Amino acid sequence: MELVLPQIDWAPFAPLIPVAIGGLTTLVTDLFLPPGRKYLIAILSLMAIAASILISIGLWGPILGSDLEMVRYGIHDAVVLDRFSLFFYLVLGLVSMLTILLSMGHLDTAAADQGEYYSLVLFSTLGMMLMAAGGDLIVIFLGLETFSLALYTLAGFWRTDLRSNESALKYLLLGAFASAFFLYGIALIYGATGTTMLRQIAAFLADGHPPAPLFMIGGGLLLVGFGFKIASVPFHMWAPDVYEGAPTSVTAFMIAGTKAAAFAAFLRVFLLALPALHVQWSMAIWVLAVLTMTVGNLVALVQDNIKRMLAYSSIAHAGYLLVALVAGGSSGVASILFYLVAYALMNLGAFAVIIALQGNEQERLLLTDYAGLGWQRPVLAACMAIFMFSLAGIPPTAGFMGKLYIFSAALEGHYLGLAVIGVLNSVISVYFYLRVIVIMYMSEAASPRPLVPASVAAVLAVVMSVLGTLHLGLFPAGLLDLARQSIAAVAG
Amino acid sequence: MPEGTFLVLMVAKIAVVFGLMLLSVAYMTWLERKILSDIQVRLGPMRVGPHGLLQPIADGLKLLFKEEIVPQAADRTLYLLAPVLALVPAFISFAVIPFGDRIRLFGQSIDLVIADVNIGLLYVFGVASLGIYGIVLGGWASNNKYALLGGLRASAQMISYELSLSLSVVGVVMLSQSLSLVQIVDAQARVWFIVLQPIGFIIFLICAVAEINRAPFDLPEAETELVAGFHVEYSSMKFAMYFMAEYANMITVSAMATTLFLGGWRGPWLPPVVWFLIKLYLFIFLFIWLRGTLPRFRYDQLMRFGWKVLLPIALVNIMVTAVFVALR
Amino acid sequence: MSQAGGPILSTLIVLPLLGVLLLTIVDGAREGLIKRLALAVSGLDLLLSLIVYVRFDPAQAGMQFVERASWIPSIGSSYFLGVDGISLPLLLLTTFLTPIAILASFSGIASRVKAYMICMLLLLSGMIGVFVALDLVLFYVFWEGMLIPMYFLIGVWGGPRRIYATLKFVLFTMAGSVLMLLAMIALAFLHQESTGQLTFDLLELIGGSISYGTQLWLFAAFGLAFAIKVPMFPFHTWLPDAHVEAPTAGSVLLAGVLLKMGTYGFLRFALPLFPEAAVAFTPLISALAVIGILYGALVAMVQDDLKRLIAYSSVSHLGFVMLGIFAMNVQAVEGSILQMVNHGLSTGALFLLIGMIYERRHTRMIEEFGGLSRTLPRFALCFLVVTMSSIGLPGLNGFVGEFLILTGTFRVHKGFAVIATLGVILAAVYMLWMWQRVMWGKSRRAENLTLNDIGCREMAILVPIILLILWIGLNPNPLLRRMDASVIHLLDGMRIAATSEVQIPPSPPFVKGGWGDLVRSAN
Amino acid sequence: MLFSYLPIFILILLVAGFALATLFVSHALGPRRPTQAKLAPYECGIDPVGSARERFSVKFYLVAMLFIIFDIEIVFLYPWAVILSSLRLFGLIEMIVFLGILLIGLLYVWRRGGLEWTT
Amino acid sequence: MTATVPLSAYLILSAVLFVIGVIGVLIRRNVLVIFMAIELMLNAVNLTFVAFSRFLHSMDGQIIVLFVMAVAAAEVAVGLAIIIALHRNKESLNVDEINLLKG
Repeated sequence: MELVLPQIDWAPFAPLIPVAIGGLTTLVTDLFLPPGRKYLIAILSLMAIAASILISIGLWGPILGSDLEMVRYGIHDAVVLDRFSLFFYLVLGLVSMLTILLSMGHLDTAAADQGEYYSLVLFSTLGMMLMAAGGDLIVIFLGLETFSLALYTLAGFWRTDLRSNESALKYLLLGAFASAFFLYGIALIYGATGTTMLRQIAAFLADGHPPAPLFMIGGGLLLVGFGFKIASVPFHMWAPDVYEGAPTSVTAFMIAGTKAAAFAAFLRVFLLALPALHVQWSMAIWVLAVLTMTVGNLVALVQDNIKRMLAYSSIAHAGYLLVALVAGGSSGVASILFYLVAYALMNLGAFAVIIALQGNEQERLLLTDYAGLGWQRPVLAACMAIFMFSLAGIPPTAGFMGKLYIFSAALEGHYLGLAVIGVLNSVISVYFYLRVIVIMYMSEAASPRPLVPASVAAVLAVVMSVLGTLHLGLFPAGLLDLARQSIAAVAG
Repeated sequence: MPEGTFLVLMVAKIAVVFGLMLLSVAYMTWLERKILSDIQVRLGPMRVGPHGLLQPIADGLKLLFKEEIVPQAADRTLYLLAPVLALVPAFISFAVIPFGDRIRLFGQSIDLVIADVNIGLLYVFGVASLGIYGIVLGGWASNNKYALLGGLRASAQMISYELSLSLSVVGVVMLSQSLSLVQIVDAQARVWFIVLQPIGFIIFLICAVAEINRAPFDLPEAETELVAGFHVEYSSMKFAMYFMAEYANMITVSAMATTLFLGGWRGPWLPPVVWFLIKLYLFIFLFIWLRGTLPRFRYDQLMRFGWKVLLPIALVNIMVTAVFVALR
Repeated sequence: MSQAGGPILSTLIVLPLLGVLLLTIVDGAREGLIKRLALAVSGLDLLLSLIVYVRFDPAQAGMQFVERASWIPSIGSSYFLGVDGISLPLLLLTTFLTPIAILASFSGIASRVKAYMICMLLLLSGMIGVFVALDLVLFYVFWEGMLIPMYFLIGVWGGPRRIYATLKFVLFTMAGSVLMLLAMIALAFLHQESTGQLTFDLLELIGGSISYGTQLWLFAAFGLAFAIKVPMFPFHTWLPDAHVEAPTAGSVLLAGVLLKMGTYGFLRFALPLFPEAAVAFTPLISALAVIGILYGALVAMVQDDLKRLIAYSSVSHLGFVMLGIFAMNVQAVEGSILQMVNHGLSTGALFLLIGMIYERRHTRMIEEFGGLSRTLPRFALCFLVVTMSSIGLPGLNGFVGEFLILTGTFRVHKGFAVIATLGVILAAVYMLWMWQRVMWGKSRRAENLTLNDIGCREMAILVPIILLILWIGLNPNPLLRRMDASVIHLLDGMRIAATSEVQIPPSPPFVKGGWGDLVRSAN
Repeated sequence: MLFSYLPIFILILLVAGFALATLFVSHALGPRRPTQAKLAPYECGIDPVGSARERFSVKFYLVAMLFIIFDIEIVFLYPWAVILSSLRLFGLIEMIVFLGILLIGLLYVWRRGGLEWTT
Repeated sequence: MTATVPLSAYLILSAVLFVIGVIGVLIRRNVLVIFMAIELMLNAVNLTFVAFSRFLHSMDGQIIVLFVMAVAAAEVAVGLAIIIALHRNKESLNVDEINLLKG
């Protein structure tokens, strides 16, 4: 048998490697560190992420050159290096970095095993990055599973807490269930086209092969799989329970990271491999978008646990992102990229505030627990208020700019109805976001909450997020340009 | 070769091998008792036939006529099925092992192997590990504390040692570049793999003993701790089936050790089949000898040995071998 | 940069923000310092805006003090500021009322002074931004962003039902404005389709060729947002709640400035962008305006809470403004702009006065008072002047505005003008009746007899407003002259844009001159 | 391909038939005189205490989990081993990375006490 | 002797297995059984891959199956760990009783 060894281009893997090594190193280092020095593990993982970010930045200009549509491939199509991948490497790096920062205050004495935690965060980041950069459906699946498996474990990280257990179990069962659909979709597409590489699928379809029924069903199953991962209605039922039960820092990571990774892959598959199904997909996603926004916002109205409220809010935000996906075009795609960054910043920021307020004490997550906080902890509360305004889409915040782009993309694509439903939804959402502020500033605490000294790292995460949120709200042009450059290779 | 002839030959081969296996199993019980008694300086079975030679037949008949007991609390279906599940894999895993060179008989060229499949090695491992279901299900279905614990111990032990077992032969695969047992034997034409893979061989041997639950790894049926382990509730032919499975497994692992490390049927002067049988029985003797000599492990020692000693050594062995193979 | 030596408009916006930064680092316990700092910053802003007023060139119709910088090039939005005769009066109104509101809060706000002052300064910045932004996205950012400080002002320092009121205020405003946002985006894309250039520049977008049918939709979206803010008749329900619950300064700015954003929006955006649709909507809007005038007046009449009464009177007064705007001739429109300022001054002053009495008696119920003119003579005098201004007594500012509006409207919609006149009479009825019940007669409560009259600080708050009321009433021309060119430009632009099927009424010859000329020209 | 498995299928049928037949014969020939004591679970002659289906040491699960992971790694080793001679250095490096990660996993489990049977 | 089994037979079989798995997940209440049903779904997909691989004369499908198996194994390991953790804190494996988080 003649063996042809694959040509390997290492550049596409370069940003992944520090994360992988970091994941392994933290795991091992933890074993040999004395108890007093466990904080070094968090530092180590931050360094790994920083290295990955630096490499990504380095790849952006010098390696990819000035041609925006420049693409390089790893082993075959397994991992694609283009600006789209790099953008998501950076976003995920940011998410991961903020997660680590806000975890540092959360974990100290929570009887948690530091090494495992940070290692799992890094592996999960690795999976997300792989998913975002995968040029082959199987690699995307592997990325998805890598981060999902790590997240299942992280969700159940508080082993003695029944709610955490339950969260992990539900996430696992429904996540694995969804993965099976996703995989079946891949299998059918493989059967219909003879390949799982996105480029070759596109080439196959462009070759004049009409999409066979098998292919259509496969595409539909992929949609179901993605729908689960981004928590779009009607595939959202896992999200609130999982987000509520998981440790707060993990919830933050899941909400921000999963969505970015899933949308990255979603976009790549949608734009690169399945343009043939554009009409059918658009119709389906139109419906999903409307359902997702509406259900997410309406149910969020009646929540009184802040994590659960943010969970439903994240569902609603998936709906806005789907609006942009339907809108398509370079504006639509760019607006998704922009929105994902804004979304990550404001969500991570909000969770960082929650963590900074509760430290590692027993979780106090009812909205009523926040009564009077505006005056007890003015700075943190002000930051929380900014995140809430941003989530509600009120200027001058990142959330507003994100929505502006999304809805202008929808109008550009002549989806007026969708845009109208979207903005009306965002008005509904104002109510429950402002409720948090009402409680913080406008109601008195029945029993004043004991002050927990906020951890420096969590506060750092809050500050970074606030600055980011405001910066994007005031000067969005830079990131938007970056997003537009990033999609050149994907959306053409 | 005409299809009819082929079929006849095939069925004949199967029948002969199966018959011989049954016979061997029966007489290995006698052999074991004899050797053990020699080791312990006593006579062993002497009454039935000369030197007790008919003892196995008497035992068989006795078991056949024994009362069949199905405990009240047992899961009846599984309880009946479990011994079959133990027996079948034990007997069919031999199918891919070549027991001699190609011979000519009645003008036909005959491979002395029931089936030469290209993944023979995987087949043996796959089928042999099915046997664990017979044991664990039997232990569970009996609904007896000793049986359950015996079944669990058996499964934990077997899966622990199966890792090192599988890893120990990776070196052989690297050297022979094939998973077919026939080709692995062919690859040893010049030098037996025991020479190139001594560590692999030792690990294989240790794991093999553990896999078939023989002393000193016979914890699942340790009389002193668990009465009789997983088959405490079994009687009559169902009990016999577990017994037969154990001895058939002994034959299989001995044959595997022969094939993988001792050049299979290869050897000077004597006919190949004879060489094969000699080597095979050498191992069987070794197993019996071990039983007569070594005390039983404690369970934690056993698990620690498997995970902390054998597994790392096996992994290192693979790496070292790989370096040689890749850079050769 | 037309005349000024520096980016004066940006400075106006940024200065309060710098003040906010300064306040954040001041220790919250040093309330006196915080109050004085906030006052100083807003006073500085007032001085700056006076420079704008002085340097403003009345002869120029276009935008002055223009600042333009690249902001979000990829969607065609830029940082674009400017002032013309329409926005100048409102800009001045804003910078004038804010220091007064801050000063008025010195005694009314007892808790969380630092946060309060931060909100006031943020609000100031936002309000200025709304009036000077000439880019649609930028305008929207200020328009919505300004909600945040107002939300806190009502929600934190407001009355007992403040949470309900503040949420209602925000949700109503948001509900209208998000559709406006969509309309803005749609407008930009339509403009791009016809010209190939994506822009949110207001001046570029004016005069674009948008089909009549589309104009109707877009106008409706813009109109809804502005109408809620004004508030026009069916959308007014948030206003009484917000006013009643807001702290004094909040009410002052809400009535004085925020409501004007709606009417300003119509003038600045809805009319010039969609002239044909504006004409088509005129009957509807005029009718609603008249209904608002009468409804507001009638409802005000039966209120027993002073603040609620003033709140409903605002509905009525802003009905006049809307009526004037949609008369679309120079008198009426200038009258409307002037009336915006007038309403800001008189209603602001009324809220301040009510705040002062509330600080003394902790009630606003009319029935609680009576005979105050004896115990509080200075207070009563100020109240009288302001009430008269609100009614429209000749010689005071209210008269000029209403007179111009009514005469202007009379030319084009006689019926509406006549009915609206009824509103003037009703206004006199409810205001005077209220004044009578509060100031004259027997005191119904013993506490009323021992109240202290207003002191120096409070006089310092009221006197500037009263002076301005008198000044505008006696000599409105400096303000009107600055509006002329821009208003004529606006109406001409609409006339050019309109096709033959819709008619913008021709302007009558406009006579420049003193107060007498003004009256003559109206006849 | 499939054809070479035919003998195995025949053998399976044969062995299974033999096993079932034996069961049946012993069932037919053996006597049946059940008594209560005979049918009770055997616990060294005393009355059984409690159910046999109670919880057992969590260590068994741990072993099962570790086994699954390592076993699957071995699945990857076999195809690699077969063609290592052709893969040369490339294959060697790939697998050293792979096994290195596996070893780190083993080390982790070891240090964490996952391999201790006694606690 | 090598009768060819048509591709459709494999596909229908795997589809049926997949659907059985789906139904198992949806109607069974025991966590372990649900878990097994999910594994059944994955293996049904594996069957599809192998069938297509054979039909298309492409090795990809079979290699993918290896990946899927590894993933499934990892899923099992993680799943078992989670189930054990849950079982230690709450002695039930019935999903209807695992409802601390309101659904």
